[in-house]
Formats: sequence, structure tokens, C-alpha cells
Amino acid sequence: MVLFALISLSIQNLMGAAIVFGAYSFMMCLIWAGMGAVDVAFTEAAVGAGVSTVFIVSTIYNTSATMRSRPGGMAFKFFIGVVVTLAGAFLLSALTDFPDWGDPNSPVNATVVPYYIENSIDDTHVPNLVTSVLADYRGFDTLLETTVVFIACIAIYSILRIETAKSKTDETEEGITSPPSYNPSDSLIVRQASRFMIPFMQLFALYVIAHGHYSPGGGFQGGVILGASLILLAISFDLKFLLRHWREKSLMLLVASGVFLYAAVGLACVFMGGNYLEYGILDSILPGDQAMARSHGILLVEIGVGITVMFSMVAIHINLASNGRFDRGL
Amino acid sequence: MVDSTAGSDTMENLIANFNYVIVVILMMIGLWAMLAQKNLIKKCIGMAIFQTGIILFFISIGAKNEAKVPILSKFVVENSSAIIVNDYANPLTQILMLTAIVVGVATLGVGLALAQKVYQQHSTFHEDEILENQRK
Amino acid sequence: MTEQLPIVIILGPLLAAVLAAFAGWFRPKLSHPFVLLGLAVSFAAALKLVFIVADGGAQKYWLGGWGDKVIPSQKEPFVVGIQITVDHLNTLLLAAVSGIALLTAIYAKRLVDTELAGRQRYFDALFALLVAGLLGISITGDIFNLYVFMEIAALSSYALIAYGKGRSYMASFNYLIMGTMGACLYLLGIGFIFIKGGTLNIDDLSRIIPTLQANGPSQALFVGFVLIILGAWAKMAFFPFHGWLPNAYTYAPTASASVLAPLATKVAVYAMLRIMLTVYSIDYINGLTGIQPIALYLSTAAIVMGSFFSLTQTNLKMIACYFIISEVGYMVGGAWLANKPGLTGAMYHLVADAAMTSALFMAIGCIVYRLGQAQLDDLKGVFFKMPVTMAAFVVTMAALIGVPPTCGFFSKWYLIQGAAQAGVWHFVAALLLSSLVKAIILFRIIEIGYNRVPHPAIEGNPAIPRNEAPLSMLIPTAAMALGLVALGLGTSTLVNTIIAKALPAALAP
Amino acid sequence: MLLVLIRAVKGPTVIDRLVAINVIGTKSIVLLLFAGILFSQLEMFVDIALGYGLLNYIVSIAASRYYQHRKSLEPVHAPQGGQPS
Amino acid sequence: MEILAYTLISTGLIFFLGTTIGLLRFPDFYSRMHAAGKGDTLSTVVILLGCICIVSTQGDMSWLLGLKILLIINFIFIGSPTATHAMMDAGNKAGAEPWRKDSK
Repeated sequence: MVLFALISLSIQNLMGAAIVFGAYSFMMCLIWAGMGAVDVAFTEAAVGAGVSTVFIVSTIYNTSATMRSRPGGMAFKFFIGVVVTLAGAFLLSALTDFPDWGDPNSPVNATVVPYYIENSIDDTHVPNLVTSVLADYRGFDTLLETTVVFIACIAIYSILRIETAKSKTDETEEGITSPPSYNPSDSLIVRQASRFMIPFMQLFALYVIAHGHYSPGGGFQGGVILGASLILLAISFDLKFLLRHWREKSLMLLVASGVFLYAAVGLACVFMGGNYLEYGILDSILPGDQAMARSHGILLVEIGVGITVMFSMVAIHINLASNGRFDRGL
Repeated sequence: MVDSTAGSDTMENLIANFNYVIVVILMMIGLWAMLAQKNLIKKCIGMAIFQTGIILFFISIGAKNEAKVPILSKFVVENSSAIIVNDYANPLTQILMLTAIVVGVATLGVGLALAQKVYQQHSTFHEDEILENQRK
Repeated sequence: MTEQLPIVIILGPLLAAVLAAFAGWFRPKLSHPFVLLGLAVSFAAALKLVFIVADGGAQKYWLGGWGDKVIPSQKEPFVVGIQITVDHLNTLLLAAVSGIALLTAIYAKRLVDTELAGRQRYFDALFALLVAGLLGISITGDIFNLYVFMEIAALSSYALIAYGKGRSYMASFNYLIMGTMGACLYLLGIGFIFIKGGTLNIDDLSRIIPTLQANGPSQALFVGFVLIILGAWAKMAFFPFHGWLPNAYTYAPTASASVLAPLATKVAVYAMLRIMLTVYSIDYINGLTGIQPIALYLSTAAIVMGSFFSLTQTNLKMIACYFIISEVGYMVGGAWLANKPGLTGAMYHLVADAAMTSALFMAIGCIVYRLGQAQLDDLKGVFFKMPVTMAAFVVTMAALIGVPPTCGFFSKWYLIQGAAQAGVWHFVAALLLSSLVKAIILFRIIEIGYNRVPHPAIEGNPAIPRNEAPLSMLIPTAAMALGLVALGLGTSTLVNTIIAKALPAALAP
Repeated sequence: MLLVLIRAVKGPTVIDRLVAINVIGTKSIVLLLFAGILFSQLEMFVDIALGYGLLNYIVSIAASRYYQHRKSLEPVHAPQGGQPS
Repeated sequence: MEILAYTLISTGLIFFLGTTIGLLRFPDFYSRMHAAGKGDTLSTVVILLGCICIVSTQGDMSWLLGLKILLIINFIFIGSPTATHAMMDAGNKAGAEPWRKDSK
């Protein structure tokens, strides 16, 4: 693994670095699955190996993969190396103070966590502890995490988007009847295979969101896969093909509406007389008792996360791939 | 690395140290790349590696020997008194890291967007060349 | 409803941002009122909470209702959810942040319309999100939640900085690398604390940490502390990590700089104070005999260096940026003095400096709005052109120097007192030196702005036309400058009713 | 098994690496399923494996699209193949 | 069933060994691609079939699991050759030189 990290940094060609970085993420993901962190593994598989590699590739596509190495600067690198080594030694100096690896009675595992494990079912009827802690006990973190994705989306959009190009996209919308101008180099095989796979991907992603209460997954992972399916559409066909179905306005509106759904569920709790994000209080409008209401609240919130993440990923990809011009790209 | 999942008893102590050592090495590689690399994309990759190092650190402090995935089985769901805490891996660290991954990818995206803009201005990713361009 | 107030503070700007982003697609003009509304709600809630806290002590709020729960294996209950706290330490900062943000939002409207035409809606949304992040850092009672808020604030500020022209992309990228490094170090520090403490709640941690150290100091906790402090230093542009700040804030659009400069660094200082005082205790700080002098020397270095570089610059914005670096040095130094006047000074300076920097950047923004840039040489005759702006500017500079009726004097007074009590004379010298440098710069600006142009009253010289910034910018600037004086006059009330109670009880008077 | 592949990752050109990464991706699916069988909680791992397969495909396609569009011999600028100087 | 499962898995592993050797030893990009594309797909599919056999002996929900694994097989069966094709095309367009006897 260390090897992978080193390789991905030492390769002169940035494209190679990106690809090896993807492999590094795959390995990471395996290790996490091995440690029992399936949800993290799933997220890393979706994000690290899938989407972020595509992001890097599309950035490089719009710029250049070559990297001129320059003489000199070795002293600086060496100096940083020494500093970093010292920092590492400093970190390792705390190693003797750590509890044993995998000790079930270490403070981390024995202080607050048993509460989640023992009471999750009674409180929320959600067997997947990760989902219940994520969306309920620490639901505020998740709201903010969704907000972070939202910020990243509008930040990238507003940094890269070139406003003058707007008239151009309008023109293409007028000419919607004209046959799509595929790049002649596009291969039929890739397109047909993608056409076959995309519905399955989306179905699977919806399953991941809806079934997140019982199996690994949830709004975020499902959202990323949904987003990835649209990205696949954009890659294997053409960016214009995607943009004819999803206009940028609707994309950005949907991104905002996902966060809004989450925040509104929380706000509804306040109006019903509870604390913010206290889904249990919603039992008078949602079916079931308090715990069921929590379960439904979690589902609603996950859907909000899914919407935001899906369209953020698509919007970020479109921006990065087309350099903000919204016409052609990777 | 694959061995660490098995967690055999005799090797436990060694593995315990080994795990954290790997984490620290990874983080330091990432940090070094962030500070010393001159290429902007490499800096972004270094940032991501630093973050994965931290994530690995958190996951390893939450790992338990002979613990399962933190999803309750069907049997346990029906009678909740039968839950044995030590059977399930720590969910809390996993949640923290889910959030950290998401934040990481958001930061990576913004970093790449900025790098793209910098490239448009200076048509290079190399830090020194950019500085030279700016001085002109 | 008062028990819901803490969450209202954050939700105001957060929802405003979402609605602004939403409405911006239909009517771009609609997004700004949403932001104003959200910030106003937040400011009102924060003001109300100042009084509640002054009367009734700390307010706790548990999100999702997940409060103290008894855990079988532990003796004491733990908070299982996320807690947000408003207590004596942060209530003033909350009011200051939301108030300054509200004024800046009114103020920045014109600037945004001219500088960032076509991008207003994103600016409004990101502005509100930035404020939400900063308020969140100040209000949260959970160390991991603090990290997430930190990232929210950071990501939106990267974008806000990148809106500028020319070198702003590279400046923003450097800030991104530095800021992410800081946040990662902070996160790692959380890990080291978490591995020993097993909880993320600040109150619970402050209860647990002394018991963990009953049998000797814990290296993991120490490493965690150092990492968190380093992370916070990187975020606040403290001396060795200050490289990103001047470029980032100078090349950022003026509208962005006028909200980022006063608030972002102060909130990072607050996060450091929170970790130092609440999570760890003041005894722990005083026990770190190795680190304390280093931190004090570094803050002295920060002040000296900030002052020195501000003398060499010719751009008004750049000068103001180096002021920020030296002001951060004040606060970190005051916090690390770890005695009563020092901490009082640091906490008071937190609020005072936020107000001062805000007023400074507002005045500079007015100048930039009219003159197009802010090189020192361009300021010829500016006192005649923009008398009100320059009056506000002079008042602000006086506050920064530490002239008595303004708030700057009192914070500096407390800091010097604390340094003298601790016997850290180099810090006292640095404080005085920095005042001197600011006085020099002020007189230089007065000299350029007043004297290099013949006085219009003298016969034969054409009168210089008055050309003030528009009222929507001028009024917040003037209000801020008056607020500095008001804050100075109200010092004793604030210190006695709120700051004195925020100090740890263990501290000797 | 993996060590052999890591060796392959060092392969001379970028596109060789791409092939190797693709193979690693599919093998990761198999390993995940094996892990699931070992943990005797296969139902948890199948979902991840499914997601893996889909995303692996996307990465391969994206990277190959890059070269299709660029139409340039990429390792021109890399001086000594994969070996760092 | 068990025996069938283990036979399938070991067959898959043998094919996979072939893939790796091919990947390492073949001289140029196209032939490596050949080894990877064919061997990889076949070995994975066979191993996954073995997994289905193991799963089908377990528990009550095994049909769903089996279905999911079948779905994975489906995806790999379609996706992997397509990806191979795309990469080959990419290599061709990018100008990777085929190996000839006279080249080194």
C-alpha cells in the first residue's frame, strides 16, 4: 500500500499517477472491508476508486498530463522530508500509550459505543448500526456533510463556469431535433454496453438507498452510484447527450433541494415541538410508533442526501470535464 | 496487509504496532507530497493520501478482534436482549470516517477545479513556473 | 421557544444559503434578501442568548434529543448525540460574528454587484454558508462536529477567494493546501484524543481527561494536543504557517475579504481557546513547560514580523493583511500566557479585533470602490474626497494602535498586564512595537492623503470633488467605527459580566 | 496473487497500468466475496462487490476515453518509462 | 455441491494464474491485453460461480444472494470485455506500437 502511494507520487506522467491512485483506493477499500467497516469500504469504493479518479482524469483531460521535472529543489524536498520524518517520529512516540489493536475494551470501543449497539434497535428499528448512528444519533454531522457536498458543487460550478457560454448552450437546445453529433471515434460496443448497464446501475443504487437500513449503503453511497451512472452516460456517449436531458438549472436546483429536504425534516421536528432532527417527534404524521418514525425519518433524510450527492457529482463532473463550457468534454 | 484481517493471536502485538506504523508512514508520504511536490495535481493526490492515512488510523482504532460487521443480524433484531456488544465492530469511528471521506472528495474536487483554472492562466502545473509567470 | 435559540443561530444562515441558491435560479435579485433575513434572525438569536447566558449560565442543546444517556459499563452518563453549547466563552463571539456578518452583507451588496456581476447568487449562498460554518465552529460542543464546520467554512472561503482576478486562483489553491493540512492535523489530533477518551463531546472529555492522567501524563493526549494546536495555527495563519494569508486576502475580491478577514482567523483562535481551556484544562497548559515558551516566542515573532512586513508594503490591503497576522500573534500570545489578565485580554481581543478588522476592511473596501485600487500612492487627497470613510479609517487605526476610548486600548492593556505578570517581557516589547508601527503607518497615510495635495481652501486650487462611497456601504462602515468606541466604553460591563465567568475557575486572580 | 499484480502495476507504460488496474479491480471483487464467505456474512459484502464491479467499469472506460480523445502517444514525456528519476 | 464449488474456484484460480503470467511475460501492450481480457473475465466468472455454489448451501436467503452474485457475473461478463475493447481502442488511437519479432 505504501508502495502504491509512493508509485503514484513518483510517476512522471500525471495520468499514470491518477490511475495508480485509483488502484490505491481499491486496495484501501479491501482493507477496510477486512476490518469490518463495510460502509466505509462501500463509500471508498464509490468515491475513491470511482468518482474521484474520474475527476482527476477529466481534470487532466482539460489540461495536460505531462510534467516537466526541473533540476534543483532537491534541498528543499530533503528539508521537508526531514521535517516530515521528525513529525512521524513524534506521532509514533505516542504508540506505547495506545491500547492494543483490536482490543474490545479500549476506551474507544467501551465508552459511548455500547450504547449505540445495544439501543439502536429499540430506538430506531434500524439494524444497520452505521445508518442509525449516521442519520440519527449524529444526524447533524450528516446534514453538514451534505452541506459540504453542496458547497463543493456550487464552489466548483461558480469557479469554473464561464457565463458567456450560456448563449451557446441555449442554441444547442434549439437544435434538439438535429441528430446528435457523435464523435466518429466513439465505439458502438461501449455505447451499447453502457446502455445496457446504466438501468441496472440506477436500480441497484435505488436499492442501496432504500435498503440502507438493513445492509451496507445509504444515501451517500447510493447517490454516488446514481451520479456515477449518469457520468457513465456522459462518458460513453457525449456530454451533450447528458445535458439535453439534464439542464444545468435543474441540476443545480436539485442539488439545493436535497439539502433543503434534509434541513426541512429537521425543521419539521422543531415545529412539532422536539429538538432539531428529533425524528421521533414526527410519529403523529408518519406511520408507526416513535421508533418507526425515526426509521422513516432516517429514510427521508437519506433520500435528501442521495439527491444532493447524485446531482453534485454529476455537476462537478460536467464542470471539470468540459472546463466550465458545458458543451464538450471527456 | 492482508494478514491484518486475520488477526492471529501470536502475531497480534507485532501487527498492532505494524498497523499504526503503516498509518504514520502513509500520512507522512501524503504530507511530504503536499509540501514538497511542485506539481499541483500531485499536491492534490498527496492530500488525498494524507486523508486516507487518517481514515485508516480511525478505522484501526475502532477495530475489534473477532468482531463482525456492525449490522445486526435478523435473529438479534427480534430479541434485542441478545445483543453482545463485542460481536460488532465500532460503528462510531466508521461514521466519522464516512464524513471525512465525503469532505475529502469535496475538497479534492475544489482543489482540482482551482488547479484547472490555474492551468488556464499559466498553462503549467509547475509551481515555480507559475511564480515566474506571476512576477512578470 | 428560547431553548431552540442555539440551533436557530446556525439554521438561519444555512437555510438562507439553500434558499438563496434556490431562488437565485429564478430571480437573481431574490437571493440577497434571503441571506439578509437569515443573518438577521441569527443575529437576533445570538443577541438574545447573550442576555440569557449572562443571567442563567451556559445553555446546552442536544440535536435529535440525544442527550445524556447512562451506559451500563460506565459510572457517569455520556452524551451520545451532538451537543451545541452556548456559554460565557462563546456567546460574545457568536453575537459578534453574526452581527459583523449582517453588517458586511448589507455593505457588500454594492461591491458584489460591481466586482462579481453575474455571480451574485453564488456569492450570496457561499457567504451565508461561510457564516454558518463560522458560527458552527463557535457554537458546537463536539470536537468532530467542529471539524466538519471548519471544512464548511474553509470550502466556502476557498471559493470566495477564487472569485478574484489574476493571482487569486493560485492564492486560493495555496490556501486550500494549507487549510486542508491544518484540518487534517486537527482531525488526527481528534483521533489521538478519541483513542484515550472514547468520546467526542467536549464537556465529557473535559471531565475524563484529568482522570486519564491520574497516573502520569499520557503521551497520546499530549501528541493529540500538539496536533490540534498545530492544525488551529495553520488555520489562523499563525507565524510559521502565515504564508497563505496575505496573498489570499489581497487577491480576493474586496467583498469576500471584508467578511473573511475579520472572522475566519478569529474563529480559529476561538477553536484553539476552546480546546485549550475546556477540553484540556488550564493546569494542563501550565504543566507544559516545554511548549509554553515556544508558543510565546512564536507569537512575539508573529507580531514583529507582521509589523515589519506591513511597513514594507505599498498596498493598503496587503498592509491590513499583515496587521491580521500580528493581531493573531496578540491573541495566541495572550492565550498562552495562561494567567487571568492574559486570557481576559485574549478573549476580549477576539471580539474587539473582529470588529476592528471588519471596520478596517470596510473602509478599505470603500476606498477601493471609488479609486479602483488601494496603493498608498493613490491615496492623494483622499481625505477631501471621502471624509466620512477616512474618519472611520482613522478611528479604526486608532483602535488598532490602542488609543484609550476605543476597544483596542483595553485589550492591549489586559495583554500587557498579563505579560508583565508572567514576566514575558519580549511579548510586552512586541506589543508596544506593533503599536508604534501602526502609528507610523497611520501617519504615513495621513501624510499622503492630506498633505501631498494642496488644501482646497487655499486660493487658486480647484476644489477636490467629494466622492463618497454609496450610502449602503458608508453606513455600515461608520456604524462599525462607532461600534469600536462603544465597545471600548462598555469594556468593564462585558469583562465583568461575561468574560470573567468564562475564565477557568482554577485560575488565581 | 496480489503481489504478482503489484509487479504488473509497475508496467512500462500508462496504458499497461490501466490493464493491470482493471484486472486488480475484478480480482478485488473476488477477494471481497471470499472475505464475505470467511466472515460468513456474505450478504453484506455482495452489495459492495456489485458496486465495485460497476465503478471499476466506469474508471476503465473513463481512462480509455481520455486516450481516445487525446489521440496522442502518451509516454512521450515520461523519460524512463515508469521508473522515477 | 461443495466439491463442485471448490473445483470451480480452483479452476478459476488456475486461469487467473495464467492471466497474471501473461500480463507479466507478454512483450507488448496488445498481447498483454489479450491475456488480461480473456483470462480475467473467465477466471472471475468461474470463481463467482463457485461462490454461488457455496452460498446455495447456506441459510434461507441464499437465493437472493445467488441472484446478486449472478448479477455481478452479468456485469463482469458485459463490462469487462467492453472495457477491454475500449482500452484496446484507446491504445490503438494513442499509438502504442505492436510488438514485432525484430524489435527488442
